[in-house]
Parts: sequence; structure tokens; C-alpha cells
Amino acid sequence: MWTDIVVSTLLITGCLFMVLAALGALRMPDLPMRMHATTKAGALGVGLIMLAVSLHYAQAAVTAKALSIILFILLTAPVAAHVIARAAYVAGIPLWHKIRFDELKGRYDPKTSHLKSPDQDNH
Amino acid sequence: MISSAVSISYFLISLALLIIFIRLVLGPTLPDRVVALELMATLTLAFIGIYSIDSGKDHFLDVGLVIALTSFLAAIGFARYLEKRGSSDVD
Amino acid sequence: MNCFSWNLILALIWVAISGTLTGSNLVLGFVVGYAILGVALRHVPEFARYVRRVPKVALFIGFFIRELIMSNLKVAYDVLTPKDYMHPGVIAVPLEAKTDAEITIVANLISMTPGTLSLDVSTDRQVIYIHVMYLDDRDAVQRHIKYFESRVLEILR
Amino acid sequence: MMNKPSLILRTTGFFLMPLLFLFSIFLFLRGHNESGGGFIAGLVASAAVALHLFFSGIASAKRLLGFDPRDLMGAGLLISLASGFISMIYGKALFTAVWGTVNLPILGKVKIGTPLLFDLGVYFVVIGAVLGILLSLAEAEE
Amino acid sequence: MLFVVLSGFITALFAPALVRVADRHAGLALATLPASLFVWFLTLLPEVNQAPIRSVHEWVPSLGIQLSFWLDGLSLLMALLITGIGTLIFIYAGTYLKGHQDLGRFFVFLLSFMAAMLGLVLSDNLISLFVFWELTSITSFMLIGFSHTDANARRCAMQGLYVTVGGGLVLMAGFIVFASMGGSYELSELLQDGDLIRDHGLYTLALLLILCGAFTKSAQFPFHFWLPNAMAAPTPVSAYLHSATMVKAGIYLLARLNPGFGGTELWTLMLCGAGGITMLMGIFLAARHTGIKKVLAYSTIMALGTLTMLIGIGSDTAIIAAMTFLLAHSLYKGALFMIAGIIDHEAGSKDFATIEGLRHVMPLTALAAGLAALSLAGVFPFFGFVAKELLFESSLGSASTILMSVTVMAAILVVAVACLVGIKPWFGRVASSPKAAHEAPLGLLLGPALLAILSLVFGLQSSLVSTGLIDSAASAVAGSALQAKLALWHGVNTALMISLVSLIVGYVLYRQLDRFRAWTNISDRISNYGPEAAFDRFMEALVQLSKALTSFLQNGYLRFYLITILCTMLALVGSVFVLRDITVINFAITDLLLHEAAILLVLVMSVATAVFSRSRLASVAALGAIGFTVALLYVLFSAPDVSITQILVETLTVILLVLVLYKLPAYLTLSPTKVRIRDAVIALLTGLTMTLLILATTATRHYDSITDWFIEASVPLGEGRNIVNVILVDFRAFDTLGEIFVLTLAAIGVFAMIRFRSEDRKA
Amino acid sequence: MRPEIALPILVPLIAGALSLLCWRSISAQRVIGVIGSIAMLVAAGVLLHHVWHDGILVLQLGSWQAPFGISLVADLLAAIMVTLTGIVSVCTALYSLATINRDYTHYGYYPLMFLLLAGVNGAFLTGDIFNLYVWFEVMLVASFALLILGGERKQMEGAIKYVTINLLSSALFLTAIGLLYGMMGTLNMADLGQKVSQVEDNGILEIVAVLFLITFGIKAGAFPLFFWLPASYHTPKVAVSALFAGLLTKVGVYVMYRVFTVIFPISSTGIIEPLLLWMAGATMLVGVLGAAAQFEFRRILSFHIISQIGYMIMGLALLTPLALIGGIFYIIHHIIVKANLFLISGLVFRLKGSHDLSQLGGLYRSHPGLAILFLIPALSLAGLPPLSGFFAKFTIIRAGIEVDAWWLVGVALFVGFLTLYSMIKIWVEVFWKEQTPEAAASLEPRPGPHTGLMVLSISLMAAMTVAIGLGAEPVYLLAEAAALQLLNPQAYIQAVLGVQP
Amino acid sequence: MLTLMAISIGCLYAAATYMILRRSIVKLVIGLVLLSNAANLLIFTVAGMTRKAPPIIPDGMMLPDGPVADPLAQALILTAIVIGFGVLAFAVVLIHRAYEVVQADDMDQMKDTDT
Ligand code: NA
Ligand code: NA
Repeated sequence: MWTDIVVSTLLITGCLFMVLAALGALRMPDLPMRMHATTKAGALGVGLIMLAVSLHYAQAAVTAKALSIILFILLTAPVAAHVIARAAYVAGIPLWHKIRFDELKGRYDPKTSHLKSPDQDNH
Repeated sequence: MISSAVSISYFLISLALLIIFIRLVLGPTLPDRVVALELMATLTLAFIGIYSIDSGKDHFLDVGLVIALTSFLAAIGFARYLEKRGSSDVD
Repeated sequence: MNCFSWNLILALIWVAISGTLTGSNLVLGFVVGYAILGVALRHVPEFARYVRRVPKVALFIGFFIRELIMSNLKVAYDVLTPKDYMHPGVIAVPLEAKTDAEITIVANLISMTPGTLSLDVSTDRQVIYIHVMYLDDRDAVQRHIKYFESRVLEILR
Repeated sequence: MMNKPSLILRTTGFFLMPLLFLFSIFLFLRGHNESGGGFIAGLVASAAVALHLFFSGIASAKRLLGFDPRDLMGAGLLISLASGFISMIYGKALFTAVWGTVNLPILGKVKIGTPLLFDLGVYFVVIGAVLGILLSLAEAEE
Repeated sequence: MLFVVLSGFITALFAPALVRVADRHAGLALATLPASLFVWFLTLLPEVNQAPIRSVHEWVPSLGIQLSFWLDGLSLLMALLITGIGTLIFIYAGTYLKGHQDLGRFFVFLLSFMAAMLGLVLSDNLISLFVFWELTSITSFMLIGFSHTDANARRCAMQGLYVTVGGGLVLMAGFIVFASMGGSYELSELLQDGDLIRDHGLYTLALLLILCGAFTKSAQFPFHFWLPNAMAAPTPVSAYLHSATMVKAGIYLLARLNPGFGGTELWTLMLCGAGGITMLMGIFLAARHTGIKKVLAYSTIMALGTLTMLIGIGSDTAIIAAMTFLLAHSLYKGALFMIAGIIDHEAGSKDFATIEGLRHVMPLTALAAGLAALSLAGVFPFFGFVAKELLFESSLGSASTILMSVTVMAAILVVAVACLVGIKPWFGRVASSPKAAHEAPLGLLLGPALLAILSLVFGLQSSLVSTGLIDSAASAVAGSALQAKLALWHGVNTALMISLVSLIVGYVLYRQLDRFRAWTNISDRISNYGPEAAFDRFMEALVQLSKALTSFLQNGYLRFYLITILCTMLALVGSVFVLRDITVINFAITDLLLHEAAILLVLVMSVATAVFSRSRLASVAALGAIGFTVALLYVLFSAPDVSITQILVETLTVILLVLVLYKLPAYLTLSPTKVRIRDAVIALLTGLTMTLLILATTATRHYDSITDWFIEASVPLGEGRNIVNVILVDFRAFDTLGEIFVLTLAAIGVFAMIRFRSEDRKA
Repeated sequence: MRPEIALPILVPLIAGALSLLCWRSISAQRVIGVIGSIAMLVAAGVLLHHVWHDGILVLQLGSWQAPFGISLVADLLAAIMVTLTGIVSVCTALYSLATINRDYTHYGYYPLMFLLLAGVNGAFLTGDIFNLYVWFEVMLVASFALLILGGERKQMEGAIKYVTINLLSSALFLTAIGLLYGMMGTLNMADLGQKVSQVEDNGILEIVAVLFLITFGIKAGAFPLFFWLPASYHTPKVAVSALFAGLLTKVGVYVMYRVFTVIFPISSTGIIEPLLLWMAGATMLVGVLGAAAQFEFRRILSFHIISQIGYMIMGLALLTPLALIGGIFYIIHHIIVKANLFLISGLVFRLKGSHDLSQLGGLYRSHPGLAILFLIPALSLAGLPPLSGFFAKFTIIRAGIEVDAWWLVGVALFVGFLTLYSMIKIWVEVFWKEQTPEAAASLEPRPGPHTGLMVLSISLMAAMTVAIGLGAEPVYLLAEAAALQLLNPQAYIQAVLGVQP
Repeated sequence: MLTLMAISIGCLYAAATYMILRRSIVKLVIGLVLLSNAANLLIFTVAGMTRKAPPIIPDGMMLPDGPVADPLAQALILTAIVIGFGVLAFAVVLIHRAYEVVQADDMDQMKDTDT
């Protein structure tokens, strides 16, 4: 009974995070902010659902699979996010017009793909 | 109890799927679509999680494992495209 | 990592002598092995550090999950309410992490917490460029990230 | 162009790639009883090399592979074909499965048979073919 | 007899070598073959007069095709002509083409022709007859085009081939119908009961088809035009093929079939009609021409028409007349052609305008020409006279005024033509011919001289040929025993009177030939719309039609091809739907689950995005979305392995597309709206068809699937619990084997496409 | 337990895999090329011999009883087709030694060739409809790759059309298989045949039959589905064209013969028969008119493939024993003749450096032997006696006359006439005509090694053409026996399923 | 469900058809992807759709516990997917090469071989 409640809660919470991720992706004004929403909320949502799965089954094999899925998501999601965000930035896709700082601006040389740190600005 | 939770979950995930699909269509730029696609993969994963509770068959988690491990490759591919192509064709 | 391998070997031996290969038994073996290491080899500096690090990992995981949930909620609020609260920006944060592995783990963990997203590391590995969603106070954000990084490095080193 | 792939991608990739390979072998071995098998495993292994290709370039991917995809394809094809002929030794029709049990040191009694050999051939061919395609394309890109 | 026929083909194989060895005497050496065959046939004469000789060799018995030969009077007459004139032609050709670089080839084809011709006249089997028939067309083609570097020769050769082979194809159909009427392919069996054939429902069809073949081969109107053009061949060929032998193949066939097909109204009408027109038109055109070979060619057409007409009349006299005329014509026309060749060879001209007075320089040739021309004109006591008398008698006997008047007109014109060839080149002043003319060497002279002399000898002593040869040939044609009483002098009768008048009028006409040509030049304009022009237009139109049709169909537009295929599919499937009145009954949506519907909705919308997006990367991303939704469907309906494969493949596909696409330009809207609407309609119809098919199919499950067996056998027999995988690697491993080869092939293909070129670039 | 049934598939598969493994060594691949194709021919010959003596042979692969496993079935028609494949492959392999250079070999010519052949033989021998799809794809992808080998622009253009149309055909085929499986629950052709014959109201089955007809019509190059063929067949290496011309379309025809006798006997499916008749007539006519419009050696030949396919379909459509015999005879004749004509075009190209008739000329004078070698298949194609084509055409036309299919007979005769027209056009332009001085100056011969081998393979095939003509009886008997087997699908079904149906 | 599935598959076929009729070779390839998906789904649907019953037999059992989805159809689809992938990979590289030699993404500029 308790397991069922926990499982249900985890499931629904996870799904709510997924909806949140989707809404975020829809509503946020520029790419990085959409990614803030999707990457993390998505990962969290799936994590919760997988926890629900492992609790529901309460079998080692299933738990191993569910935890592996969580692990894999945690491993791959940030890389994917990073790679897309970097590529989008490099490709010159504009950021939101209300952006506060852009300390990366002008420090990337697409020809050599060299990225300067602020210290190197003088040379 | 579980079954109603599952039903609600199905509903929510379907909702999320429809919402993110709008982003996929709207874009406006390629990375936006890729982000949407990535989330779709995650939603598929969530679907599979719910379904394996719903069906009582854990075989479907294998599908989830594969999605979890490989879906980011498409994103990397798209990113590679973006870096090669530059801003000339990003929508 | 050597010490971790030792611990793992102990766990496997535990499984072998108890004759049941299940996940929980393996976990049990790991815990027993950890206890043995903590008691028996506490004078070996390497093992001592290992023994101290494991609980830190556990603590960090707790910290990370809390961070994950809190900032997710923050974003959630922003997403769900019509008004925009975010003040995004890209900032350069000096890196303490030196090796590839360290930098990557730090960067990925930063990416995994809502509100921050690692864009890239400068070629000279001095700074990491991060896209931040709530950049009300640049220095506060940078301090927070530095604190986050130090906790990660604490475990790694 | 993408002379230096991002440090983050490279480092994570280096970690993920063996994981993918491991996963691939796992899928291959259990394929006869659970989801998996030669195709799926082969595709995952190719995905691993594709990942390597993305984070460290063709030259490195080729070095990682250590052999020409054509060799792998040829070997896989021959293995699959050979598995079909084994039954001939036992006087059975072509491609008749021959099963036997072997005692392996750790795993104990393990059933092996020509279908598994066949699946191994499939595994190799899928890796060889997908990599052949990907590497050629990547090469054309440069 | 098989050997007799084959000997020509076999010798042909060695002809080039022989020419190389024997050089100038090759013709003579090769002539020994027809000569000995001639003698052999001659010795068979008495035997054939007793009963026809038959010999059978199996070839394709299952199809009723055998090499069966039938030597009766008719075949023997033809065989003697073929070998006899053949002998002379070989000798003649050896000299005529002496030193020609292609002499070896020439003899190859000439020998092959002779063998084919022999086979044709000896065949009892319809199909073997047809085989030889076509072989004569081909060898004739090769010989007409002997001067193949000359565009006109090529054109003429092609024309001759198209007409004769075209007719031959129809003839084949006719033969098949004929055989189906009588249940056999053997002429000797088929012709045993003529009434059976004449009363058969397929008689008309068979007759018309066969006549088409015979008329084309024998240059009957309206197929006559190829024959004068065939004169592009070297003269020995014209003399042999296009005058003495091959063109008579059609006549031979008519004569041969007379016992079975002859005697009906249709037969008489067709043969007399075509023959009469051909006769008159042939000789009319002969008189109008000034080229010596053209004149002879048109007079040959006249002779062929005459023969056809005679067979058409079909009375005993007519048949005897036909056989006599056949022989007579072969003799004098063979001679005249060879003489024309001599004139060309020695004087270097073929035009009557530039040759005159040659009797001074080549008296022997002139003499031979005179004799042959007299026979042609039908002057007493030449063999031609005998034939002409019989011709008049036959056409009088037919009691048809039209035939009679046509015959008389033709006879008058023949005289004029005979004068043209017998007088014009030889008398008068010696004209300055392009070459300094000399008397012909013996090799050239022998043939015409001998034939001319025979024309006289057979006239004087017609019993030499009448009994044994002509009467037995005529009997074979009539199908009953006939006695040919050939005589020079029948007393003064109508025929003789007509003959006399025609001679006089004909000579007068010869004197006025130029004026005659002027009067009749209106016919030139008519001939512009004649059969030849029609044929040329037809061929031209055919090529134009081909070009138009092909550039319409094979127009290079892929989408046109696809639309055609799709529309064909839609039309056919749709018509079955309608014809078989298929009503779709499976329309259950009660078991619908919301999330499944949502997935399908996303699937459909992703598809729409993939199609309508203006950005190709968006399309690719939509493909990814399709991949995930489809994979989800596979999961929801219990196919985990398929789902995994789908995801992996989709991921790799996206990677591939992305790797490739960055080089390609952005989408452009290339098609106008109208086109897009048309395509959309086709697409929607295709989709609708598939939807209906699925619904219809699932509503009509006839049998349970064999799949239960796999489920039960998987563990005990397949040693595996993942049934899908057990099927893949064991139960249906052969599919999988093919599949990995497909992957290999794709990889090799990709590899080759990319690398092959890149090494080119390096080079 | 009759491995010889599988050998015509397995031998080229093994040879293909081996030559792929030997990609580094050109000479090893060539050796495998020759030995492999000879071995394949031998295997095929043995199979034909056995089938002739023992009747229909069946191999249940993996010992799984039909309809559960995959059955390989060798009836006479299949054995004949496999043998013809062997013959064509040996001749092309010899020819390839002379014309396929290092680069082509290095980039997979031999593996592709062998796998193409394996696909072809697989399609001939399989008794399973889905397995047929698989071998179709093997054949198809091998042909894709062979088509682009060389990488010229026209190859790419041709290949795009070829690939797209053939993939459409594959998709339709797969669709049809899916629908059929859904209704009948089985994939084994014998099992399908047995079950289909017991279905009363088979309206939807008829639609499936129509889909099959369209699929195979595309493969066979029938009207109005042939467009991929003239778009591409003149673009690859001549040896490849010859392989394609000889074999690929015939696979489509063969499968029509198979499916429309075993699974959907024409007589029992109302719409198929008239469709086939119209298809036959239109294919003959459109193909031959297409050829008449062309002035390029290989394009003419390509269009003639289409028109000749019409005759073969006519043999099936008339469906009398004689018609089927004629159709089979036609296939036998045509495979050899058409492959040979393409090989000859390659030799002409080597000598003169062009495929364009207007540029060519003078070969009768300079190469009389080649002229004869051309005339034999050319006249045979036109159906002139006593060559192989005559008997083929004669049998079919006779069959048509016997069932009063007059318009079709008329078309067949007319098409025969136009075929002659095209062949004579080539003859006149390439051999008789003198080359124009401009053409002679602008073209260069493409000298290469081993021209003797090219002549050898051409001569071998020409000799076969003559032999089939002069020795038509045994070939006829073979075709007759094959046709009788086709007309008695019950025997096929019984052989495969092993039960009295 | 079947009806909706059939309609969706119809949409896939329609979209595929529409795409292969376009002049752009990229669209052509996308059409081919859709086409192979459509055919696979069709087999899947027509063979009968079963929820929650993958054709995998539990460990230690001889038969699955209850009816399962049609494994044969799944095996066929698997084969078809992989073949489709091979073919598609080829087609993708083909358009890439075609674009390189023709320098256009327009089928209308690729009609010279025929005429
Ligand atoms: Na963050
Ligand atoms: Na599998």
C-alpha cells in the first residue's frame, strides 16, 4: 500500500516535471533558457519515474535497469546540452535581447576554434 | 491506486509530448528543434517507464536503456552540423 | 580509484563466499568491505582518504539533489507564471579544476543544475563560460558556482 | 573546422564510449533470451564508434578501430555462413541449429549453438557496415 | 537431301579461305558445287517423274519443325534453275568481281543464299521453308548492301530487308494458321485434301497472311518497289537473286499452295488482281526508265506479275504457261542481267543514253543480248515465244476482258523494252563510253551466252523441257497429272495474231519511246504518292512517332515516372475495389486509449512537419520525432526489439542525414502551386488506398497466423526465450543472412561512391 | 538434406564475402571472380541435372518444416534460371578481367557482382515470399552500388531514378506481403497457394495480387512501370550493363511466373489475366518504339529489354502450355542474347571509343569477325531463323494464334519487325557505314588488356545462341517440362509441404 | 485504435508519396524514410496489435504466460527496418554525390541521362 502511494507520487511528480520541461521549452524566450528547462526538468522527471519503476517492481534486475537509465541520463544529458548550447552560440544564434552580460562575446575564433579566457584579451 | 496514477501520468506525458511538439514545429532555429527532439526522447523514456509499470513487463526498460544511452548522439550530430555550417542555415 | 577497486573486490569475494549473486548482496558486500577497510587500513593514508571520501560523496549527492529540486522549482515558478523573472547572461567563472576529468565533471554538474548551463571552457582552461538564468547578482552567482566546484573537487581529489 | 572538439564532449565521450561498448556486448550476449541480439548490439557498438568519431575525429576513430570495416564485414559474413554449414558435419540440412553445452570456468554450464555463432556474424557485419558508411561519409566531409 | 542443302552453307564457311588460295579462279572453283548439284538433280529427273522423293530429318519435333524435304516436279524445276543458273553466276561473278577486296565475303553470302534457296524450294515442312525463306532475305540484304560504304546501297538493302522480312513475319503467322487448319506442318500432308483447306473457317485469314508474305517476296504490287532498288547490288547478285531465283520464291510458294488454296474466288481475285496490276505497271515503268538495270528490274516485276496472274487463273494451260514462263524468264532475264553487267564492267555505264554501237567492240556479247532480247520479246522461234503463246492462251481462257487487255498491253510494252535492250546499246555509232569498251572475257561471256543459246534451243526443241520437267512441275502445281504439249507452231490462232500485233506495235512504240516517256511523265508525279513513298513515309512516321512517344514517356522527369506508376497502382487497386465491391467493415475505435491517440496525433503532425516545413533541418528533426513516436507505438504494442532497432536506426539515420545535409543548399520551393495540388491529390489517394486496405485486410482474416508455432517452439527447439531473436537467428536465419548482405552491399556502395571519386580528384 | 539447392546462393555469397575480405589484392579478387562464377555455374548445372531427374527439389533450411522455416524450392524453371545466371556470370567474369580495372576492383566490383548474383539466385530459389523480398533487396542494393561504380554524372542521375523507383517498388512489395500475411497468416508460397485456393471471396486478395503485379512489373520493366531502366542501364560499365540486362528484369518476369501460378493462379484472379495481356502488348510496343527513337548503342539495347519483356509476359498471360513454353524459351534465349549484345557494345567501345551510332562506323571492314559475332545475337533478338530467338518468338506467336489472341499476335509480329529495324540500324551505322572523318579524329580507341577474353566471352554466348537455335529441341523439351510443372502448382505445393493438399 | 492506426499509416504513405514527387532530392530522401516507416507500420498493424505482451518467454518457462504479440511479424519488421536502413544510407550518400556532380538540389536538372 505504502509502496503504491510512493510509486504513484513519484510517477505523477515525475510527469509533472516533464510537463514543466515541455512548457519551459515552449515558453522560454531563447535557446539557453529553453535548455535550462528541458535538460534538468526532463532528467529529474525521468529520474523520478524510474525510481517509481524500481520501487514498483522491487526486483534487483529491474532496479538495476532503472538506476542505469537514471545514470545514463545524468551522464548524457549535460553533454548533449553543452554541445548544443555551444554549437548554437558558435553558430551565432542570437540570445534573448534582455540578456545581462555576455562575457563570451568576441572571445571565440571560429577559424581556429580557439576560445580565449578574459585574461588573454590583451594579447 | 497505481492504475489511476498511471492514467494521470499517461495524460501528463501525452500533454508534454504535444506541448514539446509545438516547439519542434515552431523552432525557430535548428538548436531549438534539437532541444525539443531531445526532450521528446526523454518523454519516450518516461512513457516507457510508465508503461512498464502499467504492463507489468520489465522488458520495455531495455528500450529505455537504449534511448538513455544513444539519444544524445543525434544532438551531437546536429551540433556538428551547426558548427560546420555556421549561422548561414540554422532555421 | 585504487581503493575503490579494493572495496569492490572485497564485495565480490563476499558475494562469492556467500554464494548468492544478487544486487542487494553485492551492496551488502560493499558496505561490509568498506567497514573492513575503514577499520583495518585506517593507518594507510590513501585508504584513510578513501574512507573519508565516501560519506562526502553521499553528502554531495544529497546536496546535488536538493539543488536540483530547488532550482527546478524556481524555474518551474518562472515557467508557470506569466511574468518573466529571469535575468539571463553569460559569465566567465575562473576554474579551479585542472585535469580534463575534473573540468568535465564540474561542467556537467553545473549543467545539470537548473539555472546554469556550461557553454564552454576557454582553450587555456582558465575559465568556464556559463549561461546563467537568474543573474541578479553576478558575484553571488559566481560565488555559488565556486562553492559548488569546491565541493566537487573535494570528492575528486 | 571542428579542429578541437570541446573538452567536455571529449572527456565525457571517452568515458561513455566504453560504456556503450559494454552495453553492446551485454545486449549481444542476452539477445537470445531477452531483448537484444546481433543487430541491436551491432548498432549500439557502431553508435559507440560514431561517438568517438564526433569527439576525436576520423583518424582517431580509425586508430581505435584498428582494422578496416571491410575486414570486419567479410569476417562476419563468413562466420554467419560458416555457422550454416556446421550442421552439414552432423548430416543435417543447411542452417540447422546445433547446440551443445560447455563448462566454462566461472559461468558454469553454458549452452552454445550455431545460432549464436550466426548472431556473432551478424554483430560483426552490422558494426562493419555501419562504420564503413559513417567513416566514409565523415572522410568525405573533410 | 539435307546434305545437298547444307553443302552450300558448309562451303560458305570455307569460301574466304578458298578465295585467298584460289584467287582469280575462286569463282570457277566454287561453281563446281552448284554444277555438281545441278547434275545430281538432273539425274533425279526420271525418279521424280515416277514419284516425289521425300527425306525427313528431325529438328524440333515437339514444335512440328523438321527438316523434311520434298522433291517433286516443281521443286526440281526450281532446284535446277537455282543450281544451273547458280553455276553460271559463280563463274561470272568470279570474273566480274575479280580482285575485289571483299570477294571472300561475297561468296560466303552467295553460297549461303544458294543453299537457303535450295532449302526453301525443297522444304516440305512449313517452318523449315520459312527458315530458309528468311535466310534468303538476310543473304539478299547482305548482298544488296555489298557496297556498304555507299549510303544508297545501304538504304536499298534495308528497304529490301524490311519489306521481305516484314512480309515474312506475316507469312509465319499465315503458316501457323495454315498448319492449325490441317493439323500438320508438312506441306505434303496438308495439301492432300484441298477441299478441307478451302472450306475451313480460317481459309481467308490464312490465305491473306500467306499472300502478304508471297507478294512481298515476289515484289507484287504494292510491295514491288524494293526490287528495282535492290539493283544496288553487284550485277551477278541482281541476275541471280533478284531476277532468276529469290524473287521467284513467292511465285514458288503460290504454285506450291495452289492445290490447297487455289481455285477459290478469293484466290483468283487476289492473284489475278495483284498479278495483273504488277505486270502492267512493271513493264510500263520498265519502258519509262533509261538505266539498263532498272529497265530489267521493272521487266522482272512484270514477269513476276505475269506468273502470279497465271497461277491465279489456275487453268491447266495457265499452270503450264506459268512453269514455261518461269523457265523462259529465268533464262533470258539471267542472260540480260549478266549482259548489263558486262556493259557496266566493260563500258563503265548503266545508262542507255551513253551506250551505243557496242556491237563493234563486243560482238559476242551483242549476239547473246540479241538472242535473249528476242526471247524476251517473244519472237518466233525462241522459248519466250512459246511461253508468250501460252500466256495469251491462258488469259483468253480466263474469259476476262480485263485480263486479256492487260496482257496485250503488257506484251506490247515488253516488245518495246526488248528492243530497248536488244537494239539500243548495240547499234548506231560507237558512243564515247566512260571506259574504252572491250569484248568481255570468257568468264563473263559464258553465262549469258549459254542462257541465250538455251533460250533458242528450248524454243526450237521444246520437248527437251516439256516432258519430264515442265509437265511434272505443272502437275505438282495443279495437284493432278498434266501433259505439257509445248509446241512452237500451234497454227494460226488468236494467240498468234495477238502476238504478231504486239510485236509490230511494240516496235513502233520503241521507235517512239522518247515521246512515250514524255507523254507519260505524269506518272512520275503519281509515283511520288506511290507505295514506295508510302513505305518511306510509314517508316519515317514510325521513327517520328517513336521519338515523340519516347520523349513523352521517358522524359527524364522522375516525378512523371513516379506519378505514372502511382496512378497505375491507384487505378488498378481502385478498380478492384469497385469491381469486387469491397466494403470496409473494420471500423472499431472503441478500444482507443487517450495516450495512444496522442502519440498517433504527434506522429501525424510530425509527418506533416516533415512534409511542409520550409527548413530541411526541421524536416530531419521531424523525422527524429517520427522515429520516437513509431518506436513508442512498437513499445505500446509489445515489440521491444523492434522498438530498440527503430530507435537506433532512426538515430543513425538522423546522423547520416546531418552529415550529408550540411553540404546541400537550403530548400527551395521548386514546384508551382498547381503541381503541388496535383501531387497532393495523388498522395492523398495513395494514403487513402492504404488506409482502406489495412481496414479491409484486418476485417478479412482468412487464416490464423503460423506464428503460434514459433511461440511454442522457441524454447524447446530454438533454445531461446526471446522469440523474435530466435526467429531471426534460427527459424528464419536465411532472411537475416540476406539482410546482413544488404547492409554489406550498402556499405560497399557508400564506400565506392565516396572514395572512388576522391581518388579521381587526387589524380 | 539436399544442399545442392542452396549452393547456387551460397557459392556466390561465399565468393562475395571472400572477395570482400581480399579487398587489398586485385589479383586475388580476380581469381575468386573466375573460380567463383565457374563454381556457381557448376553448382547450378548439378542442380538442373538433379531436378531434371528427380523432379521438384525442396530444402527446408534449418530443418524447420514448411511453412514454418524457409524453404528453398528448385523446380525446373528455377533450376534453368539459376543455370542461366551461371552462364551469364562466367561470361561476364571473363569479360570483366579485361574491362574492370584496378580502381573498380578496389572499390568492390567483385563482391558486388557476386552478391548481385546471389540475390538473383536467391530470388529464383526461395519458396518464401518474405525471403523473396530479402533477396530482391540484396539484388537491388548490389545493383545500386554497381550502377554508381565510377561516379560519373550520368551514373548519378540514372541511379537516383533507378533507386527511387525501385524503392517505391520495394515498399509496395513489402506492403503487399504485409497485407497477405495479415490475411493468410503465412509466408511460404506453397502454403499461401494452398490457402488462397480455398478462400471463397477473394476480392482483397485480388488487390494484393494487383500490388504484386505492379511490384514485379516495375522489377521486370513492364509498361507503364519501366522508366527506371532506360534511365540507367546505359550508364555503368558495360560488364555491369550486361549483367543487369541479362538477369535483373528476368527476375521480375520469373517472379511473375512463380507468383501467378503458385499463389494467385491467373485463371482464378479475374483482373490479372486481362491486365497481363494488355501489359504484354503495351510493353512490347512501347519498348520497341523507344528503341526506334534512340541512336545510342546501349540505349537501343535497353529499350529492347523492355520490349522483349513483353513477349515473356505474353507467354504468361496466355497461360496455355505452349505459351508458357514459349515464355520460358524466350527467357532462356533472351538472357544470353541480351547480355551478349551489351558485351559487344563494350568491345565496340574499346575499339572505337564511343557508344554513339552517329560517331561509329567502319567495323565491318576492319573487324569482320566482330561483325559476325554481332549479327548472331542481333538477328536472334529480331527473331530471325534459325537462331534461338526465332523459336522463342515462333512458339509464343503460335500459342497466341491458337487462342485467337489476334491483336496481341499482331503486336508481337510488328514488334518483331521493329526489333529487326533497330538491330539493322546498329548494323548499318556501326559496321557498314564508314566512320566520318570528324568522328574518327575526335574519338580515340580505349585500349585495354586481354581483348581476347572479351572476344572469348562474346563468342561463347554467340555459340550458345546458335546452339539453342540449331539444337532447339532439347531446350524446348526443357522449357516444356518446366512449363508443365508451372501449370501444376499442386505438385509444387505438395513437394514443399510434404502433404497431399 | 486500429482505425486510427490505419489512418496514421495512410498519412505516412501520403506524405511519403508527396515527398518523393518533389523536385528537391533532399525531400526525395525524406520521402523514402517515410515510405519505409509506413510499410513497417503497416505490417505491424495488419498482423494484429497486442498490448502489454512482448513475445519473450519468462525465464525457466517453456511458454509465455498468456497470449503474446506476433513475433513473426516483429521479426519481419526488424529485418525490413535494417534493410531499409542500409538502402537509405546508400540513398543519402547518393544524393550527396548527385548534388556534388550536378551542383543542384533539383531533380529537374537531372534529366539528361534519359533524353
Ligand atoms: Na544549472
Ligand atoms: Na534481437
